[in-house]
Amino acid sequence: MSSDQQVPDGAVADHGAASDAELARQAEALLFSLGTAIEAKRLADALGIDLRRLEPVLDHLARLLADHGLMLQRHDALVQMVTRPEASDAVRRLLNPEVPGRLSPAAYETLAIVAYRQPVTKASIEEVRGVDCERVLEGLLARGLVEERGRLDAPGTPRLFGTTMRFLQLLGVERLEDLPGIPD
Amino acid sequence: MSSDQQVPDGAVADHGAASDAELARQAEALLFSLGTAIEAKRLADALGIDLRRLEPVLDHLARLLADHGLMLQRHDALVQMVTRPEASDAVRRLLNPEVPGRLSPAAYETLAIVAYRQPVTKASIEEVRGVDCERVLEGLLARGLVEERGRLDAPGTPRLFGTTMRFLQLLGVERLEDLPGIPD
Amino acid sequence: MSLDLRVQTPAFEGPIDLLLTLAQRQQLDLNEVRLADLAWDYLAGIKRDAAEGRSRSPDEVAAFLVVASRLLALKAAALLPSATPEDEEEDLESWEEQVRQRMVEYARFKEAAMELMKRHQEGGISFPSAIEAEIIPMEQLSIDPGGLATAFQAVLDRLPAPEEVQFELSSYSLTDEMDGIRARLRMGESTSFGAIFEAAQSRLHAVVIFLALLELIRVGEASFRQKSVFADIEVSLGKAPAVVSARDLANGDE
Repeated sequence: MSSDQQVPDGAVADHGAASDAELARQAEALLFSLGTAIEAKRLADALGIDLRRLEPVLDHLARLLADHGLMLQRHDALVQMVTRPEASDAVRRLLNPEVPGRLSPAAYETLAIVAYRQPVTKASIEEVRGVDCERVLEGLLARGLVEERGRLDAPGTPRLFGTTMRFLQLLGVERLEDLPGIPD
Repeated sequence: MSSDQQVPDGAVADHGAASDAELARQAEALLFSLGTAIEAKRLADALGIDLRRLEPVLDHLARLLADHGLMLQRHDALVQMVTRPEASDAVRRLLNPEVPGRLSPAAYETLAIVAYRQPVTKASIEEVRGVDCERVLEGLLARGLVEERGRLDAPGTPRLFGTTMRFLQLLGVERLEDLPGIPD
Repeated sequence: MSLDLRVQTPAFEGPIDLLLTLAQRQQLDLNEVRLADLAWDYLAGIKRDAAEGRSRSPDEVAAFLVVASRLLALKAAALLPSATPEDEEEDLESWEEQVRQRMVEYARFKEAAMELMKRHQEGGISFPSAIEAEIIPMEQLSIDPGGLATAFQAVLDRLPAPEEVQFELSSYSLTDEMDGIRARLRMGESTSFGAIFEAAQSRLHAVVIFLALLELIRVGEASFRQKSVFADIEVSLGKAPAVVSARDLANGDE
């Protein structure tokens, strides 16, 4: 246990003694019942543990899920439990979910630039593509494939963009690092 | 999907036939992405298997979840994945979900009779309790702990009542059989 | 409906429902309660209401009669055995037995109810997921990232470092690259994965070529084949399945 543990008010003291396995079970229940991505800090708070204590707990959970139909996704400071891509046929058969319409070639291009250059400004994207990207970027934002990631410390403080968890889910990969060959 | 396939339980056919483990993983992904309870038949369809084949798959999944924060609930041809009761404090801390509070003694009595005698008519409940149960039954129906289960084939075709998945969740048990000592 | 009627007797004070419950559980001796007084009190209440222009609903009166008759039956059962005419004795015995069995049955459910209450209040609760179905990974992009990444990385490694081309970037069009790959595929039977990237002028260009290739595979215009593990991946014009799975890449069967 960390020496300078900062247990938030309301967190029960006996959580200090909880094992990785026990905390992993609780984390699993939390991620399951939430259903969406959650900030690591909020997750740690809900577990009544220090943020630094979360990493081994999530590692434990990832191992626990190794031969399961679910997996853990970690991206930036976000954590989420999702179904494994191998089950997607069955999931689709059950839910018949709305398939997001095909992305236009322009959207693909923009997405690729954001994916491999993030965080990136609209101006930088337009510089590479040579055309106005306002609308196509709006589309990607609306589809939840791209999101704002703060602002660049430069004149006009332009918005910075990056890819989302949903983008990873569409590719069926767990982390950005799992993308095919990331150029530096 | 072959409806009258004569494969003995547990026997894994040569090619094409998925193993219990593989189907359990898919079932887990399905139940997770659905979120709510699902009829066994629909689940079997989504997995592309016969309904009779589902039981060993669900047993496998229940075992797979043994040391997890999640568990499988089964009740009256319905299946659902939920969090384990041990994690309920953490879930409540994070999500603060609506939780059915304390019920009246009359409600617990009525609930017990419905649980152990289902499907049961209001008249039968009242015979045991010796008092009118209209209002308390209404309350349980409104809370989603009890539901109508068709009608009795008798004069007046009175409504039959049974407990719900939500009732199992209230008690944090996987199946009705996990409840203590069923009175005959 | 349940009855909201309080009774006041020397032995008991409270809701009449509770009086019945206690009597059924034999936690209260009905010999101590004058049932006639209960009936008179209730009648007096009805008269009082009537004088004030209010009337009680038939349901409520019926509910009172049900409870009162049950109390009466219980009291009778307690008083009965000794003084009964002979020809009715058998009936009364079986009736008494029924009452007794019902009380035993009720006691068991009462116990079960206590157990449920204990579990609900002391044990944890299970929660379902609040998930939304739309977060499901989509099939059309479930191309095995591992197998392709290896091949893609090999292409990237041959390209100049990004700093050197940083300011030479021009715009690349996915459509153009798709046309380029189509043209190349139509020329020969198949071409190697690596060869497709030979035209790449920069890492970004390679990315666009790569995405163009993915798109062609997705729509079924091109397909992959790998003859053995680590062998170069062959790309050909294809009616091949839109999705290339890891298994397809690994097997490489003709």
